[in-house]
Amino acid sequence: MALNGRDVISLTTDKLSADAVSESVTCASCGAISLFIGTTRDHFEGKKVVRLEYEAYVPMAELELRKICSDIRTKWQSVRHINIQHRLGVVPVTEASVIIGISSPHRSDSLEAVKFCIDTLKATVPIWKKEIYESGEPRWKENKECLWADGGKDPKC
Amino acid sequence: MALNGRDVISLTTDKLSADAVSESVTCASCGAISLFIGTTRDHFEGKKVVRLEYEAYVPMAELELRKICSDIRTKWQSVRHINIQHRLGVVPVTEASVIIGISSPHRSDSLEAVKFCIDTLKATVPIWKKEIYESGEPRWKENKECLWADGGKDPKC
Amino acid sequence: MNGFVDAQVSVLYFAKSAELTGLKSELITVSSNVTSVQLWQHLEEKHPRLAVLRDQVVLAVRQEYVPLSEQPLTLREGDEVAVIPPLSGG
Amino acid sequence: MNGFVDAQVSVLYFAKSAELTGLKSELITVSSNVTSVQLWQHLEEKHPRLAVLRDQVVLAVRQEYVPLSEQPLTLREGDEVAVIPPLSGG
Repeated sequence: MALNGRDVISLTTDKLSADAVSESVTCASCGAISLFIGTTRDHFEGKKVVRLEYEAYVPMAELELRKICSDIRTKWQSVRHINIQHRLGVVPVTEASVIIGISSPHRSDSLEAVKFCIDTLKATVPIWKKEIYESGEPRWKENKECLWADGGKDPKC
Repeated sequence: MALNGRDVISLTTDKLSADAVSESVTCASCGAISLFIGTTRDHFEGKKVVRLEYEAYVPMAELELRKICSDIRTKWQSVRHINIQHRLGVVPVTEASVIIGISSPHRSDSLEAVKFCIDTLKATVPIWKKEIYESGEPRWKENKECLWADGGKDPKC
Repeated sequence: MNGFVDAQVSVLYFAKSAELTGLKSELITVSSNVTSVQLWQHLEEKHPRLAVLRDQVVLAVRQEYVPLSEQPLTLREGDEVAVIPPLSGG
Repeated sequence: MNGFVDAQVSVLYFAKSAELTGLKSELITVSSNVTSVQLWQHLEEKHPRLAVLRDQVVLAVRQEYVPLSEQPLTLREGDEVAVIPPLSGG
């Protein structure tokens, strides 16, 4: 881990705040903070989504998030602070389900690291989302990044 | 411009807020918001920076920022909302000088568009930063992205 | 006797697997030498509705992912095994 | 007479150029057919300290960038010309 680098990971039922994440990764020697905010959408295949519910295998999710932090620090050694917040429980539409904040002296590192972080999170962190629609059966979603989801399987295999 | 896409541009002496930018680009049909926050550093070549001062050729800066928005919408047609805030006047160290927020249905578009936006802003928008040090002469900075700065010139030309 | 002892382990169910079994967790006793495929078959026998997940599930043993395979799991008494349907975090 | 009229234009100075001239803006009168290099030379004659910027400056005419070149600027009465030192926004 970089000198004084801080990894903050949080799985919470509270509303997420971009300012709180941004402040927690701010550092006096960094010029760049990159943030990614995943928000919940209001429609899926023409059905109106009324809310989302997230659940996690909490201790393992934290473990996998720590692995992502460690991988980021191997790939982008100038990264300073990392904060990954994922919301659990009921999330109203348009509210943030995930916020990732990463600081670095130069912007390309934090921008690339944020992209890697959200891509990897979707593939490896045991968290699940259920969409509840105005009408029709609720549905557990599947990330295409997840290797054992239908969408993640190589059709040629 | 995409259906209902909103370009918000602001040059302001007020403190910038990541939450305000994030909220202004939130949309019910977008899953992704990418933010870039440029912060002011506390050191330059071993000298302690006490504050920064930004000035802009305001109407032309707004014009150039609008051109960037228009270029983003040509390159990433799924981009929904764009908000670019740049602070002017005195900016204390570690506070944000620029915040860019872009929303899109899929995250790769907003992530790439944010990177393009900050890269292009540094190269083309008439804004200048002066660093004031604890000791020694203040210094006007030069972005290496600016084609007519010393750092922007091809050394072989 | 194959030289392997039985181990009581807790099985955690998440997302769709929790809905299909109606359980968040349960204790089961299996051979410590069971493979992940055999363990899955055992869970399917107890909870036939899990069959719909067969081609898109992995297990986590002691919080590490384990695909369904013929590798022995070398379970220890008290281990935690989780049923991991396709992820949808983010 | 070259067929071109004189035009009074306002020149805006920013950042280091404002410090070097001690001015934020001034009105000057030049031939409407002046090139950007000639205009810059005119400004340097008025404000010799601007010379340090010569190799790293562009102009903006009617809020569009114009590099120093032999192209005529076709200035019109009341046009806004700006001296643009290297940018450092962001």
